[in-house]
Amino acid sequence: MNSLLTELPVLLIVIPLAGVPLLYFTTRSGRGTALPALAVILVVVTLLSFSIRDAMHAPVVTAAGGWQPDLGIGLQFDLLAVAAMLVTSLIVAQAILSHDETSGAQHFRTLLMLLYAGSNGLMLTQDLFNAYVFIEITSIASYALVASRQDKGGFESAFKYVVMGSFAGLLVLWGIAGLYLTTGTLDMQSLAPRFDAAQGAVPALSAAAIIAGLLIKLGQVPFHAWKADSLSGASYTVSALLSGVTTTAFFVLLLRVLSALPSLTLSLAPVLTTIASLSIITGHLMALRQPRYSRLLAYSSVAHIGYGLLAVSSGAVTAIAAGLFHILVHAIMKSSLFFLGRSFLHTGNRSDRLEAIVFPEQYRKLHVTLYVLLAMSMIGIPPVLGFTSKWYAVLETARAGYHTGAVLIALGGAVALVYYLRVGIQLVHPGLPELSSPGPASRRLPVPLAGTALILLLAVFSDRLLAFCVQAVVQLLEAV
Amino acid sequence: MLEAAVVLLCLFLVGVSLYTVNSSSVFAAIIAMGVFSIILTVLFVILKAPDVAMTEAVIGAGLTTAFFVIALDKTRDTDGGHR
Amino acid sequence: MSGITAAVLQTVNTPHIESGAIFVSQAILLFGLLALVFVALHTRRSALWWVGAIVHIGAGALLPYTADMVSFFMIWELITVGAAIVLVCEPDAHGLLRRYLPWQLLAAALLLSGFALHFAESGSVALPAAGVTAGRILIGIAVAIKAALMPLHLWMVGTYARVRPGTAVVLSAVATKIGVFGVYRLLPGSISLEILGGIMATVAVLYALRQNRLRPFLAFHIISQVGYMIAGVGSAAAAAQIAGLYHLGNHIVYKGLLFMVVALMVPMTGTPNIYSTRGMGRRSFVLTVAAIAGALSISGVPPFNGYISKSLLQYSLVSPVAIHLLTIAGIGTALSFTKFLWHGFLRPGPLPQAHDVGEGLIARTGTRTITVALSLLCLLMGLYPRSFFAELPDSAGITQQSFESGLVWPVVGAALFFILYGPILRVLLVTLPGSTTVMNLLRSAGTRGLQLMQRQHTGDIRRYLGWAVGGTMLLWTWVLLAP
Amino acid sequence: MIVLTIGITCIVLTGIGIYGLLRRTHMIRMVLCFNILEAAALLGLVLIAYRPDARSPILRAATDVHVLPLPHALALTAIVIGASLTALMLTLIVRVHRSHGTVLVDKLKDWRG
Repeated sequence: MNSLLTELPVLLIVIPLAGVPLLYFTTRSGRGTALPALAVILVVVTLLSFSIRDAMHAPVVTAAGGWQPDLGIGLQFDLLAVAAMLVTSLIVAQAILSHDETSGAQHFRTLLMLLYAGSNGLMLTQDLFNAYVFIEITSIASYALVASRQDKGGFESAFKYVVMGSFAGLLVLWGIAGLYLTTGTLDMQSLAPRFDAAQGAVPALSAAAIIAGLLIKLGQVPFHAWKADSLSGASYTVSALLSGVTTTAFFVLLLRVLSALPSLTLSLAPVLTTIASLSIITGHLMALRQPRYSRLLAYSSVAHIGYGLLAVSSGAVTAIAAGLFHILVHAIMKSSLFFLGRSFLHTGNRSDRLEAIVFPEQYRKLHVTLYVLLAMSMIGIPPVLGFTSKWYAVLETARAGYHTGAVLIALGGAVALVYYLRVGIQLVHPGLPELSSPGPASRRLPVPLAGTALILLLAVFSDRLLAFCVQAVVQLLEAV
Repeated sequence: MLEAAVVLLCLFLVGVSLYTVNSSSVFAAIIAMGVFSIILTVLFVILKAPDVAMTEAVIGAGLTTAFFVIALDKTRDTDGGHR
Repeated sequence: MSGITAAVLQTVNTPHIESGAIFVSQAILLFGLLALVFVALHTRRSALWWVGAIVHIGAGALLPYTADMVSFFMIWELITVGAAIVLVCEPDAHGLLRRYLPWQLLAAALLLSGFALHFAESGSVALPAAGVTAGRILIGIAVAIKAALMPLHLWMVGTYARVRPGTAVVLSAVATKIGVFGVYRLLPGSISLEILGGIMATVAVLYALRQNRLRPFLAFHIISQVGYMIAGVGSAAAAAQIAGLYHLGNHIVYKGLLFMVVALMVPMTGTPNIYSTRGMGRRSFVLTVAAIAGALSISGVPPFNGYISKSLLQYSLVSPVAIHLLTIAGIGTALSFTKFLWHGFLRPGPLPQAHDVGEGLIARTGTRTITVALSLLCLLMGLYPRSFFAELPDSAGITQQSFESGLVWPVVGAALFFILYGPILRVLLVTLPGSTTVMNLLRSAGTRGLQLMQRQHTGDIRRYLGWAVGGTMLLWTWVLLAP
Repeated sequence: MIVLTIGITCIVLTGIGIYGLLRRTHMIRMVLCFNILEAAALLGLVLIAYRPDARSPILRAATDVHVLPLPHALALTAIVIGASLTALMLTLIVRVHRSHGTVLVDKLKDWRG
């Protein structure tokens, strides 16, 4: 068991990676069973749950291939990784169940597994260049996934996404080169002292470039504009993955980078706060007038990641933990809302314009209930988990001294209500009856049942979940 | 001697890249990009990175240029071939 | 750590027990139950409606007992959730939710922000007894929205006038009262709150005088009465606070009574217009008695309950300005309820056609019994105030002298109706700005801004790349210039 | 001298690449600009490893002074990643051309606002 434990971080990446060719060859002409992919996730989650206790004790650090960090690559399995990977595994599993065989997207599960492997790597790695490689793996998988709808909008969105994503990748690459030039190391744990000792402006500029790249990936103002365009062309399942899995992974990486460079984080704090505040304002206001469901959700994501970034930029341990908690909860609820959007298509209606969306007759009430619960969670109305995470974010941000930020987060919910209400009213009383003609009746239960149930049930344990996040953040900050 | 060569190559590099950005035809730009890659390869060798040079020659100058030409061929019959 | 589960458990174990809280909670609960019985006897409602109504009233009755910010906020939101469920069951659910929910959520968000600032300063989630120090402006706006303070009242008039009459009875019991309780519990007493309450009471009465439909008329009178309460509970004087609370209890009873009378009256006369209702006096003796009892109570005529709290307020308020304002508001109230009684019940003239079927009435006897019971309650609360609220001073009660002095202003108001009503109405119609003009201006400015913002997102990826490059440059500039 | 020249070249190339990316509308040319930007980064990486009096890190005797091997590994990885990204972008361009009938990026405005 002990030797398995030290190899655990490697296994968590290698098992999904091994799943990629497996799925590629077992998928013939777009058809295939979901079981192998689910099995891979099950194995990963089992490994995770068996090792939480050890990770609580101390982070498990592995040097890949026996090369010690500084020359080799360090992988670290800590509570931050556990929390984020549990959430992303849930979303990936839901995506596998949500995938429609007839959608024409070939090798969807293969790409999905690649995305999963890449995001796991992103959350585990201790080495900046390794992080770059995983960023590109995750991104290439997600570009291909966006294009996998194989239609006009999908290609356009995918191209825009690639352009922005590649620019972000280049920024990260420049940053890494600059950091290596001045500090001689890419290992996050040994970076801080050498970073502080390095002369000149290059190290700070390089680190800022890395952070800018990650902010592009996260879609924060002024790097946000691609986000809605990319998500609105992708299929709902892919949008759920992008807003749930990749966002979480990049946020975790951002947390690691920021905590690896405490002096830079301190001097950047005002900028990060400004960016986060602008994101909250822009995201919520832009969402107010969006004509499509997916675009609305995309802009709402901009705002919610702003909540997380705002809490993180305050620098207090509990505030960072609250921000992390909110980002994880947001990943679950936002992806569930996207999965719920898949049901619009079961009515035979191809458009997701807000005045045309309608739930299928089958399980209509269940769908509406799920929507209401998820929207309550997004807005932050008790008794769902979204409320508690917002509550903590507001209070802890205020306690860290960011009063304006706390007020912004709190007011965001009131604005969010307006657009979620608009969608909800349409879903309860569909406006265009000629469009709601029953298409191919789907007997499937809505996929986000699992996510919504979690959001309801976990609300009771939100204290403990936050405590877990606090412990994760403490571990992260102590490691430096 | 070596330094003069490096300066010359760098000037070439900048000139070729300017041509890539500003040329009137995309095809010319793609060919210029191939030349760009070859100059880059030479610079890599001078910088004592033969491994990188080899990869760049194969992938950058060869494979990628081929990709570009194929892609251009498949998108030819439309507006504004030179913007 | 502000543990939510822990805080809720702690509230269950150690609630905030204090006579004011008990009184408010019991008033809401008692009247809420009566309102539910009234609706049950009045019309058929869906199961979901009942769930919402029970959550709404139950949460309202629970809120006064909360001892910390977490449970206060959660129950505050629960009241909104209950009301939202009730509104979903109404025929015009879209319009109602659009009017009601954004305001309520704005109030909740402001309350949360205020709590956050208070938490940041005090480091504790417990609610202080003397009102919060930090964040009290935000909390003030939040409770002002909930209490429908004058420029922030649109949600209430918009909602209460459009729901079915029975629903209005239930909703009128909780929301604004919770706002008043919020002022009492969360804000420190001050002269400015007294004056604010006085202004609100007066201005709202003027707007009520302008109304020609029954339910907006009642809704503006709620705002006016809430002004009295805020002047009382917002005062620094303990006696005024108690008077304000007692006014809250009285108001729940007589305003509920009036809403019930209107709910029963509109289907019978067939019109919601004050000026065209008539003849109720000859058609239903019970309703006439109930209407007169309600009108006398709200106008502060002894020996009904409104007189007790209003006279106590007159004695105990600190600011003379507030006292004068409340007197003016009292005259206006008497004037407008004289108008209500005169047109609806007392005016001679031909009877209009009888309309008996309105929204499927089940039975009349039961509903009328409740109105009689509430009328009696109004009288009893006036005659024996101290057995309802033990904190009231010994002097509270009806005496020969108070009877005479208490009649002066209501009689002036009633007399004004018969002598000067036409000119007053004409002046009001010209001078008071319509509330919708301001809202429309704000709305068009907002839309303009949003359009401008949206137009920047042209869908051109090069433009977005440009923003990203610019953002990176700014980040670099900061890094270079930062110490 | 060599280091300075190539360093300046890197920065100039980056500037040219970004200029092209923002000014030109042909999608294939945008990909070319990305390649220029990436080449600049590669040149930078190799430059970091460079020592004037050292040998290349392969085929060496153990006692030799050699340039740093790590940036070379990074550069190799970056080349491969860049090539696959280029291929992906070009595929997308061909598909976009097929569905939209244009290769100009400013005509891709189905999604906006």
